[in-house]
Amino acid sequence: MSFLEIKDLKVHYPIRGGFFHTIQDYTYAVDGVDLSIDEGKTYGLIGESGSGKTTIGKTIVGLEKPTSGKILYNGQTVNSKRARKKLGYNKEVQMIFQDVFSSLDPRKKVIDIIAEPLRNYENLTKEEERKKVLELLNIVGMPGDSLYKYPHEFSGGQRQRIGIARAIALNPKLIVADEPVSALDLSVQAQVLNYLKKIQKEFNLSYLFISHDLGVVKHMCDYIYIMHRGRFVEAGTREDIYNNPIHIYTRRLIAAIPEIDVKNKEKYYMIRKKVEEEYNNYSSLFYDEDGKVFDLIQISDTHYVAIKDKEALKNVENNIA
Amino acid sequence: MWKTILRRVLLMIPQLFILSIIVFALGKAMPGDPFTGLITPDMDPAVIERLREEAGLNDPIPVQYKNWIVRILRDGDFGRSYTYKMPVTKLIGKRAANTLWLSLLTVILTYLIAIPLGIYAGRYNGSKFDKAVMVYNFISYAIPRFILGLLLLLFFGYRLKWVPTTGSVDLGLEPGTLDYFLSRLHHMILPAITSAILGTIGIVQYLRNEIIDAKTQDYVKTARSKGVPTNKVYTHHIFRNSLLPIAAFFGFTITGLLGGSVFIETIFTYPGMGELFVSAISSRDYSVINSLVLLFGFLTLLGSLLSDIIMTIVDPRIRIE
Amino acid sequence: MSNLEINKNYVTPNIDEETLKALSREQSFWNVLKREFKVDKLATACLIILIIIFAVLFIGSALLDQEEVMKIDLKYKYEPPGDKFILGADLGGRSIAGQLLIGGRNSVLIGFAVTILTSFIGIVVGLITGYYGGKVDNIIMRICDFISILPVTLLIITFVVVIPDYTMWHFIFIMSIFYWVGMTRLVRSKALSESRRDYVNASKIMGTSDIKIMFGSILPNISSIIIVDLILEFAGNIGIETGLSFLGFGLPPSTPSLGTLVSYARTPGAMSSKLWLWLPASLLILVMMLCINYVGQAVKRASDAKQRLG
Amino acid sequence: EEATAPKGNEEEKQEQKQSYGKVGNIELPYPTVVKKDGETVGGTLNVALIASSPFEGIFNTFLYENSDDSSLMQPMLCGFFKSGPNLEMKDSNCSINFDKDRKTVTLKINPNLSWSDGVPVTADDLIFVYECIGHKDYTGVRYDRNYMNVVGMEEYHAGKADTISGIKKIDDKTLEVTFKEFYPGILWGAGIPYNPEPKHYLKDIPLKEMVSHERVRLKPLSCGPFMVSNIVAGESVEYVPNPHWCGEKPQVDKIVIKRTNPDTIAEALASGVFDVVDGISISSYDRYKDLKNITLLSNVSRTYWYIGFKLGKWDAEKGQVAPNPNAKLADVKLRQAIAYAMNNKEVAERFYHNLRIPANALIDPMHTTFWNEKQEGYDYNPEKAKQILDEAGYVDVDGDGFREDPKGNKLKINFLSMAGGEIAEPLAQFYIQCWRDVGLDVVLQNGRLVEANAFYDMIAQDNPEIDLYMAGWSTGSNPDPQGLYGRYAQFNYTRFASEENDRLLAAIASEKAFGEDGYLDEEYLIKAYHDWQAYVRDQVVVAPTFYTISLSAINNRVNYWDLNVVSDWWWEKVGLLSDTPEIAK
Amino acid sequence: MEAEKILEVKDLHVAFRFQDKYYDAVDGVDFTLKRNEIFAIVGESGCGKSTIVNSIVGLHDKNFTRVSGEIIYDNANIANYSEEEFNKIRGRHIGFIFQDPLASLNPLHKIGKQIEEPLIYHTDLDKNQREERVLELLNQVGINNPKRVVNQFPHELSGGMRQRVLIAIALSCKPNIIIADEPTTALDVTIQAQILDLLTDLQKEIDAGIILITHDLGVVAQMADRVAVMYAGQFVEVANAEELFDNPLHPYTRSLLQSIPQSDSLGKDLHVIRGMVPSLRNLPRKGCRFAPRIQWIPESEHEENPELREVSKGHFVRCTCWKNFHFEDEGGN
Ligand SMILES: Nc1ncnc2c1ncn2[C@@H]1O[C@H](COP(=O)(O)OP(=O)(O)OP(=O)(O)O)[C@@H](O)[C@H]1O
Ligand SMILES: Nc1ncnc2c1ncn2[C@@H]1O[C@H](COP(=O)(O)OP(=O)(O)OP(=O)(O)O)[C@@H](O)[C@H]1O
Ligand SMILES: [Mg+2]
Ligand SMILES: [Mg+2]
Ligand code: NI
Repeated sequence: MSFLEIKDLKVHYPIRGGFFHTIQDYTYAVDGVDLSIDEGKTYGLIGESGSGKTTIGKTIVGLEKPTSGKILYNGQTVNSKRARKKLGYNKEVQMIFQDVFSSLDPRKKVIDIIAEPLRNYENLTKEEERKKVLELLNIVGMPGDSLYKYPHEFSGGQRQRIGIARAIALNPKLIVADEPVSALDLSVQAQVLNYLKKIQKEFNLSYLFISHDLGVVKHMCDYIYIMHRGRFVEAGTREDIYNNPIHIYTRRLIAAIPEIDVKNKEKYYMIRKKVEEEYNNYSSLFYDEDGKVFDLIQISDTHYVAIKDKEALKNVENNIA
Repeated sequence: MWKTILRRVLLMIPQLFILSIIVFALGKAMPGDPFTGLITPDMDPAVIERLREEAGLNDPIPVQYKNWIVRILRDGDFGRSYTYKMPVTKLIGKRAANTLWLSLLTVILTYLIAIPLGIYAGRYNGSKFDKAVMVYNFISYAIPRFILGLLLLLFFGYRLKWVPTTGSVDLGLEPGTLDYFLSRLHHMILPAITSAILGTIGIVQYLRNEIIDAKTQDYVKTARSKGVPTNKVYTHHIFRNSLLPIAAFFGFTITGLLGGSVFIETIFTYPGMGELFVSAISSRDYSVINSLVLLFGFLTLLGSLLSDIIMTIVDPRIRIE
Repeated sequence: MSNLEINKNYVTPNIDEETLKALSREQSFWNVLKREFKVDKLATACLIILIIIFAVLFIGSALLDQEEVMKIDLKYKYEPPGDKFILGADLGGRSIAGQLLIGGRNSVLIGFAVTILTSFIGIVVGLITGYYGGKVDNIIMRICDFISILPVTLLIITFVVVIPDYTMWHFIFIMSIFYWVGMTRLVRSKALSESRRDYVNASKIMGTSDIKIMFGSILPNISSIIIVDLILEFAGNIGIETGLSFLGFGLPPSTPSLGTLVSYARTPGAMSSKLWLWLPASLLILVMMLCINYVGQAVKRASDAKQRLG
Repeated sequence: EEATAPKGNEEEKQEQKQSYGKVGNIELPYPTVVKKDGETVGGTLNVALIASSPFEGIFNTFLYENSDDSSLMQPMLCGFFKSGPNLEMKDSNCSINFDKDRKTVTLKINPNLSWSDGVPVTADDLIFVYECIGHKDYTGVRYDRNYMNVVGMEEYHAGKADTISGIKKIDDKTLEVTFKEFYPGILWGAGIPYNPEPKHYLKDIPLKEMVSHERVRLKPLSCGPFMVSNIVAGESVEYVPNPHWCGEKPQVDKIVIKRTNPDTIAEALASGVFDVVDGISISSYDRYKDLKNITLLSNVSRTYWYIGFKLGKWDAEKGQVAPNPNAKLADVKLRQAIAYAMNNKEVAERFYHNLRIPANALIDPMHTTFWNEKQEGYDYNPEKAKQILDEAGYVDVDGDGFREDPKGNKLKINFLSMAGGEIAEPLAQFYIQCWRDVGLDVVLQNGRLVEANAFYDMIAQDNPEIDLYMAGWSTGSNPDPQGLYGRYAQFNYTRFASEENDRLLAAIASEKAFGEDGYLDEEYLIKAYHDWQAYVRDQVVVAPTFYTISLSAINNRVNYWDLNVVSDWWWEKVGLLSDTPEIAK
Repeated sequence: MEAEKILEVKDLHVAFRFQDKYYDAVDGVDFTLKRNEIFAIVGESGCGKSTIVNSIVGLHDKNFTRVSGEIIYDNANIANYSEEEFNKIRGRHIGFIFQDPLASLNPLHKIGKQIEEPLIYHTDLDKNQREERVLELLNQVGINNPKRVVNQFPHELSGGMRQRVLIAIALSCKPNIIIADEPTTALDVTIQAQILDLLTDLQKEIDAGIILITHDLGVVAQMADRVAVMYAGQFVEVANAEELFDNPLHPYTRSLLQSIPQSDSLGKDLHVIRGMVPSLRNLPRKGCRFAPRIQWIPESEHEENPELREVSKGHFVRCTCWKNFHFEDEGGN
């Protein structure tokens, strides 16, 4: 049951230049994507830097205006600020930011940070509010004495957990997690990922999990979208993507994962070289002359890939997979 | 780039236009008129009345404004100075040349003083030299311009007789000859030094901070890691980057000097624009006031344009297309 | 999912309110500032000197009767410092010391008022343009540009001439009209970058109103820079009318000020042989500026974690 | 040579008296003349022009307006006329004859006088001046009622005539001018050009462009001892002897006049930068008065200062003043009290080093004969002021320390004073204190001094707030007060008028001023002037405060300098006794 | 055949000054680097990795840093060389690649000039030769149109290109040692793979030893010959890459490996190391530094003054706690 649907979303940023900052051209940050989100599921969004992942996330929570396309929440458009307000949309969709540190107001204490959404939507007394904040801290495994500390007194992982506590304060249905762990060390990353999973189970949350680390995405997500140049190049379940990647870009991504397997070092090296070659050889099947990604074609119940046509698909299946 | 410069220049027109209205209205709001100063017992009041009539001062103010602006636009005629009995353009032209020369020399001296001071203070920050520079900075900040000017004039002009005490050039020299040029320089040097000493304050401070800042930049580390000799690291990597904001302020520095010229010119009896401005105000020499204000406004606009252009030239990150 | 359920799973941990408060105080700006002053003896000394100066100026001038001080007594024209007048007397036989107190107070008041007024306008306008950006920013910045091409001297002189009952407050007001632009520019540039930070985005997502974000989140975050600038501007504004006094368009003479006193230096001969006329005021300005500046530096360090000494 | 005009016995006496340092009963602090024997060495005479802004540099006697330019032209002028003891016109390089009955003036130019290009000065050069002033394109200030008084001038101005009918060239060197009315002002040169201008040199320049033409600005001709050799516009002028000068050969090789700033003049004198500083400002007096390398000269000037009372308004329709009998200060007793309350003596002594002299009348002491030195002024007498006020019913009824008017209404008097110089402000405060001491509630209008233009604007517009104001007049060579106190005078800023005043002023301007010889009847005029002085003293139309003594500083190497009005001195007589200026130790 | 040792670090201590006290950020590090070897240092952020390499090329601010111990390069101890002495080594014998390619390039200089700079100071090449060499280098690092790139400014290049430029700079004088401080952290995976492969290729060409710093164990596995695991200013385990990943001994190494999301961890919680990395000023100076984070291991299991000991050939471990280490949820034995 999708409660959130995104239809043909496009976000184009003007490139301004010159003295007057007039619009010279557009960055096609997001250029026509469809996405639907069910309750309690995690959706992965992977792609290279600058492919438009954050932009999608921001548009969903309402920080960016779509250039065209629709965002439907329970069937109703929430493109405008007013509509979002009316539907209580902002309560339901929250975000965890890529740059943890900058997403916490350095001048506010933890209690004020976590209580901010509560103050906006719920009329709690000071006492109730503090209790609630403590509960939230508890959920993300932070000690109670964090309450009156400032963000800079915490480690990266702890900060990220504060961000999570804030995001879940209003019991949202969806959290857009924009690279929540890519700035963190391994051990801390594990911590945060564990909490995200735990909370999901408890609150039946959905995540839109943005990352470029395929290992992490694999660990977290049920359904994965691969993004390139503002469009989806492949979408499917975890198994679809990892076991049967079709699109050359996906394949390249997977090949680039540094595996912890010292003995087969050479083998991986060869694979990378091979995929690289493939990428160069077959790109015309996956990108048109302008380098634009083709539309998605369904190849199984859950698996979609952006390819020129069915014929090309066969060609690819025979030659590569 | 030329196109944008042209556009910027065009944008000046409405700004100057509004400025012209404001300054005209203000001029008229000042009590008295250019002929108030003629009042003596010998003077026939009818003559003053006649002069007022001839000058159009008895017309309604909007009509006066219209006449003035039309004459400027149609004939390029900025009117005549009542006091100096000559076309304003000619009068201001001479004075402006004086002020601009003085400003130019001041700028050169300012940079000659400020840059080494700022650089050494920044490079060896915390050293005795740095502290001395800071003290110098404060003292020159607190000393009003005219006190410094008078002190220098009394000492170098009258006591030591190293420099002339009045005027801009010696008598009987042909413009264009070397002697003429040297004489001008001789007359300008003390006022320019005075101005420069005061002008260095901001620059020294700024440069020092910039250099301290630049020292910790990653690219400086890169340069060091390349084995670039320390002095070269400073000259090639730190200075240039630190000078950037100062270069950007160059345009403003010039206009700032024009604005501050009145004190220096008054003390050194140096006939320039600033001094002309103040005396024009006290004699209500409208056409001079108006034209000077427009000129100042224009130069300020030009200064900021110049700053922008310099900025784009020295900083490749900013592009004008 | 209700709140009740959360309660079941997670028991509120017991914590001591007082320790928490203590913890929170530890890192507050004031504490950091205190520590900064503790380390920086020079700044502390400056602060003390400043406090003393201000106290003397304000208490002293309150005790003095301005009319009495400004009373002409030709017997004491240019009386050098001595028994009758500690710091000597001016052309009208008026005590320089008295004028220094009153003038110092006036100048400090002017500096303070101008700083406050310009900053107030500057902060509000700067925050709005920086936060909203786009068209709002464009329009306001054009207005700022325009104000900066106005010939301030002329306009001030004109106002001085045009306003009939010209007092210190007019002066403050006029100055403020022109000088808010600088602060606006500063606040705008900071607000511009600050409002792109994710914590602002976070607040937006959580439905916090724009006004609250501007004044509750962005302002506190840029406050340290503003405070530093305020302090330095204050130092600059103390001597703000010296130049105008020099040209004869400063404050009305019934309002003594440091500017007027410093301008006495122009009296022929005062420069070398009647030092008492202008030197005390000049020194007062210098000392105040120096002190304010060092205090400002300490504040600056406190506000920038990278530069902290303590 | 016979260039200088003959002088009467009387004048010689006058000169002697002045050189001893006394004008009327005013003791001059310094001599008026310095004259030293000794060989002169040529050299360059450095003269200061004290001016706060660059000079305009219009070297033309009918176009210039500014006194700086007038100073700059001095070495180039030939002393076309000389001044009598009352500054009236006397023969010099041009002799002048008044014919009261024919209403003509005959001017006869010294036949040896010629321009610096060798062309002789002729009557045409004077006609040229008339024609320029009367020309319809003339935008200067000299086309006034005095010139319109020349027969045919207005027709010429209107373009109805090609020549001015009242001007007749008798021969190359002689000119006769006929006036419509022949009033005493003509004795002081009303409607007579003080100097010729070289017609041959300027006639081809359209009048409109003349003022900015280089022949006026940069390369003027001279008929005096010196001529301009170099000019740096607005800054300095260099003069060399005029080879065609008809008088004595100048003693210096060069004169340089340089504009300088008043602030540093004492240092300039001490360091010998200037040999001559005329009209040196009083504010540096302390600094230069004891310099050993200079000599100070002094003389009275044509200035007097006063406290004015606003007594009415200007009625523009009728073109006359309209006194207001209900003006706050309409009561003459009140005005007397105000006058008595002012301690001018102390001001003169303390503020002005006695270089200002408490004034007793409205004629300046330079017009020595007309000025009634014996007239009693309102000397400082606060007791008398109080007594007068008490008698007139101005008493403090509500106990606030200030007097109310006879009806018991509050009496708050606004005092308007002009800004300028560092003395202005304490001076105004001092007067206010004086008045407050006798119980009059005087306050500074607007709480501050008013900038000069605004001041005159407010005074001229009869700003209703003004009750009292402080101002000064620098009178013209003609002492006739008509233009300042007459009923039809716009400059009568107090707006005082009375029939008696009209009558007394008319007496001064009456034809009776011409004596038997067609020249001025001194006895008659003295009486007329004294009568008027007494009347305005009694009425306290204004309360005169000071006369001014002007000072000049001369370096000890200068051999001859003379501040007397009636004197033989001219620029060619100035010499230098050494090559280098004397410098203060 | 034993490869030639090109760098030897012995008992290196690097201390930073806070107020008036110095705190060791690197606390007794020893290692050697051999020709043609890739030596990786892994560890959490802040454990002192960069501090080590910065002291090898003398990039620390001498006013705030104290370096002691020996860094032997070319038979000389360079640890306390002056800036001038370092300048002879840096760029010529040791190349350095930084983490943030944008910040590490001077924004005002053209790419060509920046690559050329070390050649000016370290070689006798004339201008033309230098230009040729620059183009050659750009070719080597896989930039397609070097002629154009030399005239571009850093901001005009993509992140991957910039990193290549940095590599070109580091390689310009064919150094013996290349230090790569997290060269790919700022890049995404595909670019990362390209850059790392490039680095390996080039290394082989010039026979250099590489010190590679990273916190990505995957990168280590794919690149390194030998690995040092660092914790709180000390090496806790040093071994050949294969050995380390096959047979990790130190509790910290094992915990790290455990916390990587892997196929078999699907559906399970990831392993988390309890507690936090102590900050520099609160570092325990005595005892096993990792002990606070594995509190279920009794204190007696740790050494009092833990040292790095060779447990098998080429495999060093600090402290004895590894012998009895088990994960918390595994239960003791
Ligand atoms: N506010 C903006 N104005 C203009 N362009 C923008 C803006 N935000 C993003 N872009 C551009 O849009 C494109 C997509 O950016 P986005 O941040 O969505 O990428 P991303 O996939 O999240 O990358 P990363 O992995 O680096 O976070 C980029 O080319 C970026 O430069
Ligand atoms: N210049 C310095 N002054 C003071 N302390 C420093 C300085 N540089 C580093 N430190 C401290 O030394 C410790 C080690 O820092 P270092 O940069 O070597 O860590 P790192 O392992 O490279 O971490 P990262 O992976 O984040 O780069 C840290 O605690 C750091 O805060
Ligand atoms: Mg992103
Ligand atoms: Mg590091
Ligand atoms: Ni241990």
